[in-house]
Amino acid sequence: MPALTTATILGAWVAAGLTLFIYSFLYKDNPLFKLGEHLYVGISVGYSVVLVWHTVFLRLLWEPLRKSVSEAPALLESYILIIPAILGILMLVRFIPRIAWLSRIAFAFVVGFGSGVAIPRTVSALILKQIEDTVNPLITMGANGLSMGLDLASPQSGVNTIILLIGVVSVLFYFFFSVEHTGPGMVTARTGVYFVMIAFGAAFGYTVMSRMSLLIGRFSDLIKFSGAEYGYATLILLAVTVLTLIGWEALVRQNRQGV
Amino acid sequence: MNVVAFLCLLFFSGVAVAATPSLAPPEGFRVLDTPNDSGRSLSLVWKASPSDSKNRSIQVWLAESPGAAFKKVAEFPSNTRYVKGGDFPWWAQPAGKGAHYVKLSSSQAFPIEDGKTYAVKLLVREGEQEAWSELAEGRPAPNFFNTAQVNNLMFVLAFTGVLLASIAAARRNPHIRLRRIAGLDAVEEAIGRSTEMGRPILYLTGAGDMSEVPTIAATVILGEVAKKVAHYDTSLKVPHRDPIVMAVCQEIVKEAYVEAGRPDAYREDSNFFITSDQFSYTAAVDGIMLREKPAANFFMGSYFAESLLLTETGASTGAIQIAGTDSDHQLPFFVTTCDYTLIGEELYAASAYLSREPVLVGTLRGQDFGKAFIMSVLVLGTALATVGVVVGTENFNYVLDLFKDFK
Amino acid sequence: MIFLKRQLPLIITFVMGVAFTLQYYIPHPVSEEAITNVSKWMQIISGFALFLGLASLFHVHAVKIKRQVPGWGYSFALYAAMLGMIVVGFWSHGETRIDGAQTGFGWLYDYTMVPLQGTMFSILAFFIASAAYRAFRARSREASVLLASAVIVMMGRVPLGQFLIPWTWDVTQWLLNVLNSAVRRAILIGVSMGAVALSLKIILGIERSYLGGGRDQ
Amino acid sequence: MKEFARRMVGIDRRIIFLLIAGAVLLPLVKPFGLPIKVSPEVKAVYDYIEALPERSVFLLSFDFDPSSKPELEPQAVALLRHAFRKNLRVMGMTHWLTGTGLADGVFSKVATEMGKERGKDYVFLGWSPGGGSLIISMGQDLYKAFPSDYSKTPTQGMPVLEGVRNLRDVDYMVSLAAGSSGIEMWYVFGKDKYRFEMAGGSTGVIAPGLYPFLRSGQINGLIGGLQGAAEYETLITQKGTATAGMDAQSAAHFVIIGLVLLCNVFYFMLRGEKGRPS
Repeated sequence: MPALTTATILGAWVAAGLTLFIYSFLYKDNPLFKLGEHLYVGISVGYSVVLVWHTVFLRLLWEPLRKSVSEAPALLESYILIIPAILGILMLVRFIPRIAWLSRIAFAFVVGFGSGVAIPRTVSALILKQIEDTVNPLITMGANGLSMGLDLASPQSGVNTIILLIGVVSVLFYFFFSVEHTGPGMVTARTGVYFVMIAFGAAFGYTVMSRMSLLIGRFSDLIKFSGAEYGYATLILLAVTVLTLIGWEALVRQNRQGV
Repeated sequence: MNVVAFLCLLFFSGVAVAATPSLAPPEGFRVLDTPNDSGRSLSLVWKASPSDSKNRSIQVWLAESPGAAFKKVAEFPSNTRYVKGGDFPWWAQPAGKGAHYVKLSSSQAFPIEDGKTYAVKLLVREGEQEAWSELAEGRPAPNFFNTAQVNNLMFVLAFTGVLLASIAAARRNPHIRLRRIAGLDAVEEAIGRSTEMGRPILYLTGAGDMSEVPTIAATVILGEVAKKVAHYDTSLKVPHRDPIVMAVCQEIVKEAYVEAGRPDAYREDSNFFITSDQFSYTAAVDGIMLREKPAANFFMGSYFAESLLLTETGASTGAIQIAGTDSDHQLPFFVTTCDYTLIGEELYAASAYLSREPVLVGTLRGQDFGKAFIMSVLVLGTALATVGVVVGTENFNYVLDLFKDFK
Repeated sequence: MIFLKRQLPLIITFVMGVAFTLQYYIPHPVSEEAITNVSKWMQIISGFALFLGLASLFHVHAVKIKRQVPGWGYSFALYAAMLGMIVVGFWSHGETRIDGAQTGFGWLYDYTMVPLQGTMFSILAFFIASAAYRAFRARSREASVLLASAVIVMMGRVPLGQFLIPWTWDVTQWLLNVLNSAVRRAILIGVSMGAVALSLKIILGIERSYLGGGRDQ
Repeated sequence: MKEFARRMVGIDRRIIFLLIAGAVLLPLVKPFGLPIKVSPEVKAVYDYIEALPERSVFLLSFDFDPSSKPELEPQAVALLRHAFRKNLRVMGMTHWLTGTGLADGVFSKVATEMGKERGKDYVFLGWSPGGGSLIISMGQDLYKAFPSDYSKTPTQGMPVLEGVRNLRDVDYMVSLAAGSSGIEMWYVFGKDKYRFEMAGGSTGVIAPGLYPFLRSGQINGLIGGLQGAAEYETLITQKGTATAGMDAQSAAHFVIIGLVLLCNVFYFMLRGEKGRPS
């Protein structure tokens, strides 16, 4: 294994420290956590600003514009990117109260386009395609005549097709507000609710899995940084964090008594 | 001399062909402009033959005109490239089901241009034998409408009509019957209990700003809750994380007290701002729950990871908890930790139910028509498809194709 | 003026919306050309829009520092972090790696942003555990069904569960592929109809909140 | 008995925090290595890549940021290793601004490990704004959407992109998504019109919501969470961080299940009591 550079070791200390700052929230809301939280917001904003500048203004706007204009300065088409640039600037005038209304024009463009492209695509991908896959014959014609697949393990079998159909229809009915849930409606809506609860259970299990994975990821890093090659960063910083919290707690208590 | 040799050759080759089973050229070969496309493409269609097999191959030869040199552009086994059910809707079929269909697109090797007439021949080969099809011509052109997607367009237009009609109807009469929503019935009970116990009510409007639908719904429901609170003379606490939402909520609560005839009981500080930071806000609200032990907690609007921290603390203080959100990733946690939960669209429905605003009520109604339509398509469609299999007919596809997604 | 402020934006929305709804059904090259250009423009405009969000955050914390409200020190830390990141970012030409070597910008990203963002969400693992103990009660039949299904999925999705109780794997697969799919599909259809309705209302000028300032009707 | 239950329910939650920390830490330090079972939805992705001819175009979209790194980075690494092993031409990009550095890092790391060359065997296009508009733009003309790649090299004429004009020329695409601007968006604005085959890899949180798309064939495979990543690592027979984490995952799940059961035992013991809400 190659020796670690100073930058890497320093990085490990910073990363381990910030991780522990955030975890100190588990004890209670405290200044170390607040510091970590605000640093996080500041750093992400800074990162975004740099990337937006380089990608949007340089890569998408300035360079293509410069290239097209230098290649064909007489062609009107070379200047076409000025249109989105103007609309983009209009969007930002929202901050100047006197002409803030101009930004409405830019928003109208973006929102109009967004709504327009979304409608047919949503109908195609999220409505028709879903209907298409739900409407299936319950019975298949096989070599030995008509039969209904009873295999639960095969998602496309007849029995699963009918379960799917019952599920989709009853859940749709639960979110149907024009009819009171009484009589047969009650039965359908109750079925829908149980379907919903099973799906939420699955989502719940999966979310637990997800959160635990994140914890595992952070802990692996902390374990890595606690090694000798990183100068026991995690262990030392853990001690520092705990001591700081104790100190802060003492300070708060003193202040409270003083008042 | 040459003539004799030629005749001999003809004769012998004729004998040779007659001796082995002859290779039939593809039947019904046609070339058309590819339908529903942006041009620069041709479609080839011919009939399927019982002797199609993987050992017999088909080559496509293309030329810029019947007289020009032909160039091979594709080759594949003769038992491939069929039109399968579901490829095309019945109203936009270039060829019947089971026929061969090949789409030739412009490529660098052989560019195809719009408006020019191209000649195409097919060559069938099996072992040493070969047979040419008849020559067919076709002219590619771009199309102005994708007829395969006409059902999509019809759906959009019909839904627009239904939506506009429902909104218009709701403007005339905003008190259309809507079903009872169980979670809303619990609101009264929760407020009553708070009054009995002499403890405050905590109401959160979620993480969103005023441009988000769930936040708007949350403020509408707050108005209703505030009216009842004013009536019972209980205290209401609404901690905020967005200053604009706070300003809106102050107005709403004030109005609600006036409407309930208790303007004197209104307190300006029932809405207050904490901080916009997710976890600091959560910690502060948890603090309020532990200190003041509200008898009822309401969580309406959109929520992120903070939901669990809030509802867990609320559950531990023994408060009645009522939630309403469309943040589906948080819904499982609300359902397990709260007493009542308005799930997804129920939140919007609740706000329409309470506010009776024509646009909200009309939209809800319009979507209900859409849902009713889809539910019947699903049930009847499955029945038709099943009957189709039992009876062995494909005639029902004329109906079923209308609800499929084609390209 | 009123026309420019009120009607013009609505007209633009309407024209753009109808044009690009219909564009989907028109395969002609002219229509393809239009969407090629306009989608590229939208890319650029949405880049500008990102600055809107960033700028408002900038403003909120500037006010806090100026008024020295309690906790303004944290806002100051936020500012310092942001400015530091921007300066280093421009110094490194916005690149995290040049010829495989990490730049200062890349270092800050890897060792501050990645751990901070990752840790913020991993805290939830702890809160899930605590809520599992204190709040996930089978308080109704619905909640009981939910918890049962959750426990099966939690078992079926990890090797230990598959090892100890093998059937949880098959049940989990069925649950996800059939029952869960049905519910998600119904919700998807419902939500999509809501989205289409919203888009239609925006195009037709019934819903105007995106223009700022309520739904003025 | 009830007294005991009441006291147990009221214990300091920091004790539970310690319990969960222990459940995760111990297996990480001392793994027990249980076998990993492969689900059909993960196998489908593997099989599709396995069947692609050499130099096919594979697009991998990193639609996540550091907050879901532990789940999706192992998926990305495994997919890239597989794709590079099969000598595919790999294009990378991201819709999530704050994930750009992470994606670039994963790309460089795996490419170096497999001896691949930037510009010839792979290209990282970086981030670009627009979401759905960006996908439409790429579907119409890739070079207008990305005039240059992340390291500012012009994309036009790059050997890796030879013959690629737009998304129609992509043979396979996988979106690794942590939210709604991922798999669903790629289908609605991309595959719906430009007809490339695609699959998804996702965090556990959004995985259940993607099953309707899997059923209908809108995506041909789905890699869900850390378990999915571990399954993929098993398929390419190259263990990585996902497999290493699965023991801790198992332990943590069992602790949670135990806590839920305890919670309900105490709840039913206390239910009859007066004054406590049900």
